[in-house]
Amino acid sequence: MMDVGLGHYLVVSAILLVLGIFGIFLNRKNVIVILMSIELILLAVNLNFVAFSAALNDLAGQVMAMLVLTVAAAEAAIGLAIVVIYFRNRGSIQVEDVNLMKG
Amino acid sequence: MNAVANAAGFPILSLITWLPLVGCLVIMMVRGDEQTVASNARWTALWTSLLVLVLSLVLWVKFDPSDGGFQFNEHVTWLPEYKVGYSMGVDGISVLFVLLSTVLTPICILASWEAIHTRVREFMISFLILETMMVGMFCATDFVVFYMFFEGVLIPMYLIIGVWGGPRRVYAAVKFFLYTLTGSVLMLLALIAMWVHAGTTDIPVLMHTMFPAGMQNWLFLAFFASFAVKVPMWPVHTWLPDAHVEAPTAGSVILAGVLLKMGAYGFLRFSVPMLPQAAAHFAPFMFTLSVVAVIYTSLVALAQEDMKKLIAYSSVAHMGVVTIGIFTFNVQGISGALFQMLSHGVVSAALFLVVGVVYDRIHTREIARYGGLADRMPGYSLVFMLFMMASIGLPGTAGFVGEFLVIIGSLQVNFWLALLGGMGMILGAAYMLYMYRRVIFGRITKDDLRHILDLSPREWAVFAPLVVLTLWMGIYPSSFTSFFDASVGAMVQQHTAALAATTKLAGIMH
Amino acid sequence: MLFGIAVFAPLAGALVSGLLGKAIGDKGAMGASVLGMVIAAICGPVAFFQLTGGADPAVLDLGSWIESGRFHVDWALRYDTLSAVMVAMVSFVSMLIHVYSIGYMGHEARPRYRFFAYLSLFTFAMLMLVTADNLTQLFFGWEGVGLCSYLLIGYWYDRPSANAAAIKAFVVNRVADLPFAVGLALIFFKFGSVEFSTIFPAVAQHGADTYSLFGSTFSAIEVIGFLLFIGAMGKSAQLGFHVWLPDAMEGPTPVSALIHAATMVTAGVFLMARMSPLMEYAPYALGFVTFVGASTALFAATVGCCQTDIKRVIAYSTCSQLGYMFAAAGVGAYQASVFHLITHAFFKALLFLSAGSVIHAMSDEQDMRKMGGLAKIIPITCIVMWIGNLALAGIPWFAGYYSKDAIISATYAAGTGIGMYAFICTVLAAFLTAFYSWRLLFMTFHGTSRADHHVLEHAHESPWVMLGPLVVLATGAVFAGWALHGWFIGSDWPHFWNGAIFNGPHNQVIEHLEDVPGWVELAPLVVGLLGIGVAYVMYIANPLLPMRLAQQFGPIYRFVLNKWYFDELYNVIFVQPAIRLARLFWQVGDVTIIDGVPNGLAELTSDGSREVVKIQTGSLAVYAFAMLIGVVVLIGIFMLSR
Amino acid sequence: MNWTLALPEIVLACVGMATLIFGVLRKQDSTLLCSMFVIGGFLISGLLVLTRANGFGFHGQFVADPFSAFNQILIISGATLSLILALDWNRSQGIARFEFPVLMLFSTVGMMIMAGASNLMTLYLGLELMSLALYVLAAFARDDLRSSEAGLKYFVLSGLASGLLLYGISLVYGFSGTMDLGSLHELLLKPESASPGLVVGIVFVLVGLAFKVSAVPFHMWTPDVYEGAPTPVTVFFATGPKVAAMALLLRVMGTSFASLVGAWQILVVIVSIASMVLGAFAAIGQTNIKRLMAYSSIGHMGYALIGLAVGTASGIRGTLVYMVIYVFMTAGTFGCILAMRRKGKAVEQISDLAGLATNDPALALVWALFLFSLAGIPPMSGFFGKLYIFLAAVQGGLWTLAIIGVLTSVVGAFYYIRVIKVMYFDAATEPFDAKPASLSFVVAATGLFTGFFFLFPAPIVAAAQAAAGVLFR
Amino acid sequence: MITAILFYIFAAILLVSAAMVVSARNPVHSVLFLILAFFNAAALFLIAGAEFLAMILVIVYVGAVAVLFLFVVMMLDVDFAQLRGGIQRYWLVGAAVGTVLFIELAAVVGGWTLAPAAVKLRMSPVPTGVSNTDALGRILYTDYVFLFQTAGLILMVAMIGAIVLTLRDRKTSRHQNIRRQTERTVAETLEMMSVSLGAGTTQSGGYLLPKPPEVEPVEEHADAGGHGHGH
Repeated sequence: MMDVGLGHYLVVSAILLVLGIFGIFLNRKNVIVILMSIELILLAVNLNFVAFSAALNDLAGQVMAMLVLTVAAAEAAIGLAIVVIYFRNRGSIQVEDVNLMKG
Repeated sequence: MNAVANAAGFPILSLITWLPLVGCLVIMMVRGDEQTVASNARWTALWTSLLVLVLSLVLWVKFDPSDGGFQFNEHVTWLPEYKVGYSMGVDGISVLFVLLSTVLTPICILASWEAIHTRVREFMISFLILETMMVGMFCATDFVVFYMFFEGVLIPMYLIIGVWGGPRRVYAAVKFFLYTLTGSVLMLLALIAMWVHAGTTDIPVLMHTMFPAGMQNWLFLAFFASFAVKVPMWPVHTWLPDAHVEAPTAGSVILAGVLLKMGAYGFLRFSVPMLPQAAAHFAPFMFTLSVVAVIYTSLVALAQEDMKKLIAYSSVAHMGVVTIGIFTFNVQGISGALFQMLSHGVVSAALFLVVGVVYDRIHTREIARYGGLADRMPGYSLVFMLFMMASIGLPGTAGFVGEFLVIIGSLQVNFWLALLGGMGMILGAAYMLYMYRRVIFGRITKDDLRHILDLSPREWAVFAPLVVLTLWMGIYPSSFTSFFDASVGAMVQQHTAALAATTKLAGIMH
Repeated sequence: MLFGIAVFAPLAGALVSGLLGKAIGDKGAMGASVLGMVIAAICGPVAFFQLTGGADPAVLDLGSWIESGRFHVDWALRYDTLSAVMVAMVSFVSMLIHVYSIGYMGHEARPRYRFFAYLSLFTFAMLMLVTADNLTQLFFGWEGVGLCSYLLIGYWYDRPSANAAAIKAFVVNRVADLPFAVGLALIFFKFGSVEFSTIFPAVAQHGADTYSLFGSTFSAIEVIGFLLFIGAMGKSAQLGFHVWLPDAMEGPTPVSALIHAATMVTAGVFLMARMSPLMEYAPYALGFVTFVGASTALFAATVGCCQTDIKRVIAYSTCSQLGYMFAAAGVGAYQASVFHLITHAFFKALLFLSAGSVIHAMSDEQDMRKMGGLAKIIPITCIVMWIGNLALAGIPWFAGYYSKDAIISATYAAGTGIGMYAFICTVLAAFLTAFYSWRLLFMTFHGTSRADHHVLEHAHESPWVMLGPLVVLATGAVFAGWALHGWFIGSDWPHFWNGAIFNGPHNQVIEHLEDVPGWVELAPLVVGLLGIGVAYVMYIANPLLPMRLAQQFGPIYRFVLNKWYFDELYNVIFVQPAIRLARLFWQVGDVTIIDGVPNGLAELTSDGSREVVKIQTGSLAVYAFAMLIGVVVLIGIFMLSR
Repeated sequence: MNWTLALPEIVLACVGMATLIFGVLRKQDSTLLCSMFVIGGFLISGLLVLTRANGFGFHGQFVADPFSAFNQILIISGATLSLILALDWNRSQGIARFEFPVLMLFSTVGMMIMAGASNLMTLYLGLELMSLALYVLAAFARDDLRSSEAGLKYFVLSGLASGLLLYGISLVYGFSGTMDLGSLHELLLKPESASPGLVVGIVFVLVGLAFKVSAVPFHMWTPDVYEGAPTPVTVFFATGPKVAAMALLLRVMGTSFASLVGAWQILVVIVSIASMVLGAFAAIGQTNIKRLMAYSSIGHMGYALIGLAVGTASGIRGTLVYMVIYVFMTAGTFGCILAMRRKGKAVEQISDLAGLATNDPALALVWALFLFSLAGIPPMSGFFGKLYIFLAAVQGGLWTLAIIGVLTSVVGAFYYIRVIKVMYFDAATEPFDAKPASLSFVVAATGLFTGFFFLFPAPIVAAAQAAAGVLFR
Repeated sequence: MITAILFYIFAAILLVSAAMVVSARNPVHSVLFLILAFFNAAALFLIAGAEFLAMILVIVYVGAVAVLFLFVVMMLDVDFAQLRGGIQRYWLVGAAVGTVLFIELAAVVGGWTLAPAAVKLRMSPVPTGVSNTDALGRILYTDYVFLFQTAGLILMVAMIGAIVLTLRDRKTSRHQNIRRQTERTVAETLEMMSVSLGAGTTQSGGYLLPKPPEVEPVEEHADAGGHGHGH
């Protein structure tokens, strides 16, 4: 690459991470958005790995990124399955309704 | 048992300690309807405890009073990585407490023969476990083993108070549990610190380990937290009246008879010999608390309306005398403290039994509900009188010797200590006589008292050994003091030597 | 050997009658108890005469008692003149009281074995006290008599007043016992022993020992002397500690006789005599002893003048006489004080038992205002009571004359300021003594009867089992002084006492007893006769005079009548504050503060717990936010700490 | 490349797949049989763990050493116990399906991989394998709202946590060039290599793992998930994953980042204190026994973390011993909780226990034993766990931790004895249903361990010693 | 230079779309923005030289995951009008904390320096003269086979999990039962009725056959469904 510095990647990734985290705890809408936020976080991580991989000239980062992609896909599947059954039981996927258990 | 070399020729201490658990197993195996189970549990418990008593009498006979060190030693490797062993042994200081425990247990079992009629099996099991824990604690010569027994006592006692206790039993049981636990966990830290510093938990070795002076102070405070609660010293005494009032008679007996001694025993076993400088440094503090305990709790006892509470407060005052004696660091003071512990073990236990007798009949401990019992219960009045007089330290009874020796010991430290510490003599007489008067004397005015019965043969059997002990200890105390004379002498000598060594060291430094 | 039997026979009697009383019945128990006392009353005096006959003093070792390091105490009986005299007197008088009690307690409804067991035990405790070979054993007897007095004063346990009096006696005694015990400890601290045989020879060497107290330094011996004397004050009901004594009248009359004559109250005087080798080196303590004794003598006599209860009058008279004894001991005339103790035992026992006979005759009436003119109905009682009062007032050739005069002379002979104070007090007291004695006699036996006619109908002379002891005691009251004064304070006293009482080299007071001016010797007699005369004027010649005087001097009268308000004072400064303090400590100290802290902590904990779990809202967003904060904080801490 | 080192995991995975096929093909209900297969697989795998050689395998990504063996055995034990407990429960609650044991098995494989990870990549994949199965297990009672909510919460928060963990791994990778734990250790021996990015990465890794052991403030999921998940799953949650994650924490922090102990120690101390305090205080007001146990486990993890905070061999050994004791007493306690059924319906309130001592003295006795053990009262095993931990803390001079630890254990004791109070002191209510044999077996076995650990502590302590020794070569 | 410009463009779009994912009111829009974000991320991967990953990202994510999201969003039939929009009440604090996190991260990653020893530690240095895909392929099945297999297990668990959670036999769901279908006879299927003029079948008792399979027998279903395979 490296016309673009590693720092740029890292900052983009950091912003993405923070956005993903915001998505988890600031949103009041629905749970699926939270799932998407998790995907964003993982994307940020992957961006990091790829960037480091390039900077270090080491393939391990890319292998890791690939594994993360796999896991992210699996997580998405499970996550959506859980959301589905939750919706079936609760009739809602509003974030604020997920509070049956507390205290 | 790879190292059993003792006078008895067999691991007698372990046997005494663990035999009650065998009794527990037997009781657990009993099957049948409730009546059968209850009756079998009672008899098994009684016979087990009597067997233990007989064994401990062997201990008494074979003990060599002239030896100030530990006897009947046993050692088994247990946690080799941490240099902790299962070590047992008794010296003059502990041997009599083993006996006290083994004597009081069958008495308690006998005393709860009819008083406990629900869940008898569990009660007897708890009691036998309690005996194991008490005896084990006095026998242990390894700190970790000691601590296990020391805290293990909480479990059966918590259940005894909580299951078979009075109306506020939950509050009392939880209070008892938390107070003592809070204290002992701090002791655990001290234990660990000593362990780390000395590399061993062997009590005889630790007794001869010099800890740095700064460390000693912290260790002392940690020990204090534990033992002061257990003694109990003012101002951490309030669990005791509650626990006593709510506990069933046998529970109160063992609580007053043995459990309170655990704290004072701890002071004697750990604080004084292992931390001589700190003990000397904190002695005025201990004296202050003890004197406050004596006067304050005696006064509080004066205001009580509940017999057990009154006796409980008197226990606090008496134990205050014990702590005064311990920290005088002279032979008379410490011997007096030991003797006071023994006599209090017998006398206050007996007093709780005395309360139990009328409680079983009328089901109240309120002093005002009684009066004029002397007419209907002359035998009871006599027994009550004897123990009351012993409690207020009448010469010729067990209570006098200890208190007197402590006065002698404490005067060697400070005049006011002796005088104020002796205030218990006066106030004790006041509250005890006041209670006795309101319970025994006067005219019978309450209807339910008109047909109250005097002591039954079983109750006589309960009191007889205590009466004998009380008088024996009062008239011929030498037969008891001789047991611990050598050990106390050695301890005082070592303490003095340790203090002298530091003074010399300080002298060199300057 | 006989000596030992004399001490332990009462114990045997007490145990048999007390423990087996139910089995062998009242009669059997009485028999056992009296038999024990008779044996003691034979052995005791015989042992005494053996000693005067030339037997050697000895120590009878019975076995070890308390051992702890250097502290070592044996059970042992000390057999010397002082203890032998006391044993003889105690066992003899007590035996008479036992016999008397058979009659006196005849009408008692409840089982009597208890009473006799207590009486015998009381005697035993007193005997242990006087025969002790060491201070600890003395303390055993000391406390033992305390216990027995408690039991006997409270014998009628269904009477609240009896119970209160019993507790008062015990507790007041305890207050004094504590300094005694501390003094004992101090002796051990200084001498390394509490055995007389070790202490006494060592006193001279320790004379210069000091002891720090109140921030200054005192002679150790003085401190010990003070502490022991405070103990003695309690037992002997000296000023300040006297409050229990009049109340002790709640017990049956024989008990009062026993307490006041033979046992208990004399213990303090005995202690002073016993400890004379030590007290001799404590001049300030002795001065204090004299002061207290003399003051008590006067104070009690004043109070005695206004009492209306027949037994209370005699009780205050005891108090007063004990003051005499202490005054004598304080000036160094221990012999005189013991002498007075012995003679006093006779006539005081006599007085009490006679009073008992009167009360018996009057169907348990004790108020003298409801008596009068009884001389005709109970003549023998009247006669013996006259004898007793003559002895008490020190009318020549009765027992009291020898001993009391010796004391008054001794106070004068001491030649010190405090001695002079004692002299004045005792002479004044002698006047009052005679006055209240005859006031008692006149109000009881003479003049017109003020009693209820029902009572009078039943009034009768006591049976011989009661009169017999009275007569014996009356004989003693007449002759004891005459018979014994040669031994006790006569010229041959060093030989008689044989070192049992020690007088320091500077202490010549006994030698100088005879050297006092004549008017000093005559003074007690004169004031005594004066007292009798005043009594006659006021209670026979002009019976209305007392009332008028009482009205005239209202405040003084009430002050004296109410015993100088000592009870009220103690109630205000000790009893009430103690009770209030007790409630304060309990309700405020224990319940509110000491329990409040952990309970409050528990409350705080559970409140805190409720607050903590409020964070746990169940909301995903909050959970995630918490994690985020965790991350930020951890990174922050990390970056800051780096 | 020595693949036999991973034989236990491989065999277990194969058993899992075989069981899956069997379950799919078999026409009747095959839950019991599948469970038996899986238990058999656990046993075989456990034996293999004990017998395998030590060394690194798969390009250094996997390690077999006493430390991993210790934890793997513990993980397998926990999983086996939970599975046995699940047998009867799932049937009675109508959620018995053969996928349950299979998922448990794969989750266990994931944990074993975690325990044997010598590379951050292995670590992550093991963790995810474990977590994915756990998400499903938590929501396994799919018709139960609470269960699905538990699954959802665990999923979302765990996703966030693994995201943070991954971010941390990426930073570590980026600033050091490697994800191999051994190499990282070598690298960090030179202090100048510890760039800020690397250490922040470590913090993220710590956070990710702390989430799994439910240490404060990453514990928030714990009470809800414990309460909502089917109880046998809760048992599983409380045992295996905690051990695996703790093992990773120990290995990562204790080995790779050992030389930076000065930097991360304060963080572990804070987390540990917060866990102990919250675990002690938050549990007091609980009325649901499972929730109570959740807070209890938070507190216990706080204690276990003390050993890590000390960072010495003694501390690690303490933590390992603590985990062993914790697993057995927790499994036992949950076994008792599983017995709380009335007419087939599970009850979870503490007040439902009233008078258990009269209705079922044996159960009450064992339960009391567990509770005393959890409270750390000798001679129960829980005391020894604390003893070793505090010993290490004192040796390491971490007095604050030790003092807070003992004090919170007193507060903790309060709520444990409150449960005992309900069982023993309160008046009896309706008795529970008869206990199935499998449950009695687990409770008895763990009860014996908990009650009599004090007799023979030496073997376990020695094993922990050996395991801890590996990290401090 | 041109790379840099492209980087900034893609990065900007990535971040904006990511923000839109989080903030869009309609979840469908969120999914679409997510897809956009993935595309741009793939472009960033390309710039960094990870071609294979870039492709995978597009194929797996855009092709599968995002579509799955969309599918679920649609399937759940959420009443979007009812969805409360907006953000948490404590958004300000949250945003502040997030910002702090970002600042901390930026401060750390901004100062990126490679540890000198790091180069030696690399696990799989990029071989020269080999395409990215080729290079990955060489190590993925050799050095990283353990991880690769583990990833496989993860996917399998995901599959089992998804099935176990969502497959259910509701009364309303219609299964094709092939055996029943093939084995049925005309007699069970066809019913001849004589219906009078102007009257419905109801009056004559209604159709008797075929009986709708209200509750299917369990074995039959297991037989047919084989636990969900083929759905």
